[in-house]
Amino acid sequence: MRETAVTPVQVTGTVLTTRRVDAYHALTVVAPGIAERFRPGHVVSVAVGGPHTSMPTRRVFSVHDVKPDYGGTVELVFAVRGRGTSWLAERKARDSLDLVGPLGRPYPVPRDPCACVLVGGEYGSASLFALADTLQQRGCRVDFVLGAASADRVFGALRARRMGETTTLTTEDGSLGLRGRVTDALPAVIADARADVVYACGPMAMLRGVTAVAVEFDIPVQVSVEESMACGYGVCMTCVLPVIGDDGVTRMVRSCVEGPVFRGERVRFEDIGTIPFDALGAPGGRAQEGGAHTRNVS
Amino acid sequence: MRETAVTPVQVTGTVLTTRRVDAYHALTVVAPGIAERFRPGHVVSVAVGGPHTSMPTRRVFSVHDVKPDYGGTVELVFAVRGRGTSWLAERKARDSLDLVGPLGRPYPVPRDPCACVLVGGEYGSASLFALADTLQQRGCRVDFVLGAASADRVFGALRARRMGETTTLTTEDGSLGLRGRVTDALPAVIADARADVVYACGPMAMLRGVTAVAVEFDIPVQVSVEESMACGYGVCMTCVLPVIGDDGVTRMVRSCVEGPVFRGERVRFEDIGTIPFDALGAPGGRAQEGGAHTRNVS
Amino acid sequence: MLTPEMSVDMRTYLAHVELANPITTAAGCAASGDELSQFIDLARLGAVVTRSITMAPRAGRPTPRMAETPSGMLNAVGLQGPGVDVFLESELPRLVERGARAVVSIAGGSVAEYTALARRLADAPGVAAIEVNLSCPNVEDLGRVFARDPAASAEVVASVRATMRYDVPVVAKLAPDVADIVAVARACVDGGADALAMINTPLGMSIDVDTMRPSLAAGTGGLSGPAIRPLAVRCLWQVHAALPGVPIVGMGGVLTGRDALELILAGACVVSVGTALFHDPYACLRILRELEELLKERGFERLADAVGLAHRPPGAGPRQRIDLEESSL
Amino acid sequence: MLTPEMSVDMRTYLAHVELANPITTAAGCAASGDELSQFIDLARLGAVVTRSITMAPRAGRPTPRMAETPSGMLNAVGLQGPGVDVFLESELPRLVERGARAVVSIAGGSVAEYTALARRLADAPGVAAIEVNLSCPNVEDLGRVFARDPAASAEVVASVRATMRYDVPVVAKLAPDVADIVAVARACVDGGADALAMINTPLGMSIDVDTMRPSLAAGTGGLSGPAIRPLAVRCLWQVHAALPGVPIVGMGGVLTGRDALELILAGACVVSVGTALFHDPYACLRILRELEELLKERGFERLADAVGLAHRPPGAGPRQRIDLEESSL
Ligand SMILES: Cc1cc2nc3c(=O)[nH]c(=O)nc-3n(C[C@H](O)[C@H](O)[C@H](O)COP(=O)(O)OP(=O)(O)OC[C@H]3O[C@@H](n4cnc5c(N)ncnc54)[C@H](O)[C@@H]3O)c2cc1C
Ligand SMILES: Cc1cc2nc3c(=O)[nH]c(=O)nc-3n(C[C@H](O)[C@H](O)[C@H](O)COP(=O)(O)OP(=O)(O)OC[C@H]3O[C@@H](n4cnc5c(N)ncnc54)[C@H](O)[C@@H]3O)c2cc1C
Ligand SMILES: Cc1cc2nc3c(=O)[nH]c(=O)nc-3n(C[C@H](O)[C@H](O)[C@H](O)COP(=O)(O)O)c2cc1C
Ligand SMILES: Cc1cc2nc3c(=O)[nH]c(=O)nc-3n(C[C@H](O)[C@H](O)[C@H](O)COP(=O)(O)O)c2cc1C
Ligand code: FES
Ligand code: FES
Repeated sequence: MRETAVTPVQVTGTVLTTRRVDAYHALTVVAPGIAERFRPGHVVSVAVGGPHTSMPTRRVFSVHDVKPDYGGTVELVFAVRGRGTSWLAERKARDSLDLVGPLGRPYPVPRDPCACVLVGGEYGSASLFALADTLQQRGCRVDFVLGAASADRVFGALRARRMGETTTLTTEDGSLGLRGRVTDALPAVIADARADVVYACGPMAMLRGVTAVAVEFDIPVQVSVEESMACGYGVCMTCVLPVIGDDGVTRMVRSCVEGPVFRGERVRFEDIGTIPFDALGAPGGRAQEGGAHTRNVS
Repeated sequence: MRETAVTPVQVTGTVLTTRRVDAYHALTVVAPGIAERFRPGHVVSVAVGGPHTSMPTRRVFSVHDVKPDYGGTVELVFAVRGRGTSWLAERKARDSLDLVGPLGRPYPVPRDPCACVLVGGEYGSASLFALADTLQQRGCRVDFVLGAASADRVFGALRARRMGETTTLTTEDGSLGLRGRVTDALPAVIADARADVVYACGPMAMLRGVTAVAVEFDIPVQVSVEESMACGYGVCMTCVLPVIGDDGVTRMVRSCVEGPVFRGERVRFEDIGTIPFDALGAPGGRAQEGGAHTRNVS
Repeated sequence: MLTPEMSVDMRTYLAHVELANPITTAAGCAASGDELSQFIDLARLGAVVTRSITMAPRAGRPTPRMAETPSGMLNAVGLQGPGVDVFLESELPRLVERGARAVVSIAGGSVAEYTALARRLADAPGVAAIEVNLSCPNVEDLGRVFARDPAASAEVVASVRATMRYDVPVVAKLAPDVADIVAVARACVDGGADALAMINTPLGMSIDVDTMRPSLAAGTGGLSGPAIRPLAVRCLWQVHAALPGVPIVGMGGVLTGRDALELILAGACVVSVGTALFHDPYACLRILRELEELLKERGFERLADAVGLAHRPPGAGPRQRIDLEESSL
Repeated sequence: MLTPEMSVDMRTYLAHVELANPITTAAGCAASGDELSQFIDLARLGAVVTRSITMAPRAGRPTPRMAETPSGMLNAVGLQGPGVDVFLESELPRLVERGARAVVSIAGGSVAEYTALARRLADAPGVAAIEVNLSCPNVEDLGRVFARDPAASAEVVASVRATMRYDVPVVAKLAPDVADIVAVARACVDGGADALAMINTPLGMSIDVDTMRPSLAAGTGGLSGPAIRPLAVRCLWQVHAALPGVPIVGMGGVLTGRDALELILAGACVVSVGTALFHDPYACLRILRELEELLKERGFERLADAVGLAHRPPGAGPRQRIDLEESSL
């Protein structure tokens, strides 16, 4: 597997099209500098609220698609959650949008052809199609497992059916595909496809479950995590989670620059939202024994 | 002269049309409740910035025109000054706009026909045409004196020429009409028209000058003042200026509810921006002698 | 649990005084009450908190008195008002006539002046509670603001408490620009305050980069509006944690029902609405409606059950202990 | 007066250290510097202020560490950083290599720890100045934050000053949530601070009305961004008025050149940019450009002439005297 670091750029893009896709909104934005540097798994960070915004932090979204039109466009697919995404949902064609990207560590791609299972939860599927494209160009077999709470929240089922060797859909309410979660369906898909690697993007609980399944099968798994972010390019230090390094040491690493894609078994899912006692620099931990900080309050 | 108090309403109006008029922007908004209650001199208070705005205070504008279309529309004419007016200038047809109005004390209108000179500075002229209309319907003679820094900032010259018995224009740079200020031209207009009353709307310095001229001629003058406002409907207490009451006592009165139209000679123009020592409740003043407040700091 | 048709019991108590609901105007943000009653029925509010009444009429500060700041505003109105005589003759009776519950805010420059005000109000009919605005300079202490000095605050509160009728609660209103809000709160409660109100406006300033002078004639002014809500929530949280039995009137940047709920979860049992009234004359009733809706959605039968709820010990889950005195880092 | 082609002399002095221009990153808002240098040339900044360096590596606080608030944000990053060893081995040399002037921020839990940091930094090449982050809990005083205690602040500053090389200015960074910022500023200057920096983030909080829990894992967090600019301007104004000879690094909500100019007119000779960097990675250089343009428009030949200019005595005109200790009313 290989990966390349790219330099992000800031682009004031123009919204080309907007559309609704079931429960989601999709925005296509002209942003050549970002499109040309894009690799599957990259994200962009968007300023919201316009001039004199009351929202000083940025919002981060996976890039769903890039197209060569107008020098290069990127498409975002998003759910309305809070103030920033409601503002985004009101954007119209010709509005301008401040994007920074591409950001983060993209999905590493295998050097040689192999069988890949791509697992998406909710809008997490959005980042998988560009990946599938790349994998297929390299001769890989691609199988999809897409899930969500309900049918209207499963993103990209049609495209998955077109692209994938097989496509398995799951919904928690049973309104589409199998009733249940992606992790219920995953073992069979891995077995049937004789999968060599799993890629997953979706809610943290799903990534944890997918990682457990892959570990069970003893195959590598790459997960794209979602942590709350304020900048997306590494300066705010708010998007950290505990990840075990090559040296076996757990560090609080930024998911925007060191991630969002990590090897699943390296992410300490059960410890997210804490500072594990054995993490580098944890309060009371070894590294701090010599220091004066004995409480976790400063 | 008579006046009537009306109850203001809040209306989420829809922008019908937007246009540029020289240096100004004009917005026509469907707001039946306001249009039907409107009298010349009334103002409206506008919320700016949309949902999640960073601008919590309202902006106040004179109503330029009301029309019966769509149940009633109001038109505002405004100059871009700061953040709120730049936002307003970006509104497009079909956007919605939160208006409260009609607000304030309108221009009192004479019971019997008489000769009226209407003096407008910059966008201040906007409020004069509805007044002229009413006056003419009552058989009054109307003469206009409109001025501004430069030609593109003189608002409504054409309409004044159509409506007025005479129309005199002044610009400080001489780019339109007489070079100079409205107060330079006013004495001659009053004399020629044998004016019985003067109405004026414009910058404070202009109102002061117009009042001086009217006092000189010993005729009543009604001025519409502009003080910085946060609400427009009397609750924030930020828009005060020193005005002499019928009892001869100076009070700090709110220009949004007691005004914006005042009898010119009652406004203590030279003391605006201060608390005159003889104002009711002034620090150290008589009214406070019994109290413990000896400094103007609480 | 509630069925959709049921309504939430919105009653709340300011000490022993029952209010029909928790939403009130904030002191100094509703002029005499007449202005808002053009838009809403004041009797539908939990209470109307009056502007801060002073002994003598006050002309207030010179203009400009107001500057907008990001998500906030600065004001230096300077307690413009008619003085206690006119207030008792005309403003208070009009509020009572309109069926409003009146919480009367008072302001003075010395303990004696606060006490004199309390004496004038002691027998006035229709005073549901007294709110003591402690953000006034103490003329006997070089103009140091009472609210920044626990002992001076306590002295004012004790004297007002001793003077007012026993059945009229005395609410001490605190300012956030102190190093330790809990110390001031505790001093006021020890001095006899039946309840606390917070936050008054922290001192701020803005400079007009065109005139290159302060925007306000007074130089500094009080900062209000959504910008200060995080400070209000923090003060409420700290004080409610330290003094869980003391009723708190919360305020600071409440624009919506969600904002009111945030303050309630932090510990407020009454929520005052200030700057939002300049943006929306219907704000109080809209917020009340939104709040009731949010409580209903969350399955509350009574507002009272939500007060301070965010303090409950974290259940199973990866949350850490929350310290009270903390740095911001 | 300037002709349109002339450029403004943007040089400024942090004590005796000359900076090419007044715009710097704010402590803790530019990670190691590497991240921003993808977007801008760090050598073009007045200086890079590092994150607050601690003796040992620190993992910081648990997540969620961030909550957006109206025109602001709360953070509880908790000084996550590599510790002084790694800082000296790799972060500082990389800044120097990039041609950046490095102002090193330090944080400790005791006077001894600050002093130990100063000792480690005393001989490090490329330290243009030391910024002492006083918003840390003092483990020897029940976790009371140094910046809220003038004496404790002065002690830290004195010890750092005594330890650092004489030619490296020591800047004391103050927090606004105190009753009297001038008292803390004065204590620091008396303790030997060559300059002051303000404001660090006031303590705030937000509660998620859906989970009905604090939004941050740490409960409280520091409030930053445009929301706090009026507090920053007021602090700068008060301190510059009281100590006009002391250079001040101003910060708090600077997003544009106009905001930077506002702080400069209030008394700052250096302006740090924090939260704006999360919104716009080019913020520092954009603000610098806008500031220069505004100064030019106003006819300034030198930035230095604008510093504190809003304090000049009002000329003829109806302005009132501006008091320094004032209530917000
Ligand atoms: C790597 C990554 C990829 C993502 N891709 C997508 C996508 O393709 N489609 C999509 O709909 N959403 C995606 N998200 C989630 C998206 O960023 C949030 O839904 C969005 O930021 C919420 O903003 P808001 O203004 O609606 O909510 P608010 O709650 O108002 O946001 C407040 C602040 O919190 C941050 N925040 C809140 N929730 C999240 C979250 N879940 N993740 C990150 N930051 C958050 C925001 O950035 C903002 O700074 C992704 C998140 C990450 C980290
Ligand atoms: C009675 C009255 C009638 C007016 N009629 C018109 C009109 O017809 N056309 C027009 O262009 N302008 C009019 N104005 C002025 C207009 O209100 C201001 O230009 C506008 O509020 C500036 O807003 P801003 O967001 O651009 O500026 P900002 O400086 O961002 O405004 C900040 C705050 O200050 C207040 N403010 C700033 N300047 C003024 C001002 N001059 N008057 C009142 N409040 C101010 C705003 O209401 C806002 O609360 C009128 C003002 C008054 C008082
Ligand atoms: C214009 C204005 C006037 C105020 N006058 C008073 C007052 O007279 N007495 C008082 O205790 N508080 C006064 N306050 C403070 C408010 O009551 C309230 O504590 C503060 O504004 C925070 O709430 P908000 O953000 O909802 O406005 C005033 C606030 C404003 C904005
Ligand atoms: C995420 C974040 C981390 C910060 N870390 C530090 C720090 O390590 N040391 C410090 O002195 N200040 C720190 N600060 C405070 C800033 O340096 C600055 O004083 C404050 O944010 C106000 O400026 P702003 O509004 O431009 O952000 C931090 C602020 C933020 C938002
Ligand atoms: S989002 Fe800012 S460092 Fe990751
Ligand atoms: S503008 Fe608020 S009282 Fe006049």
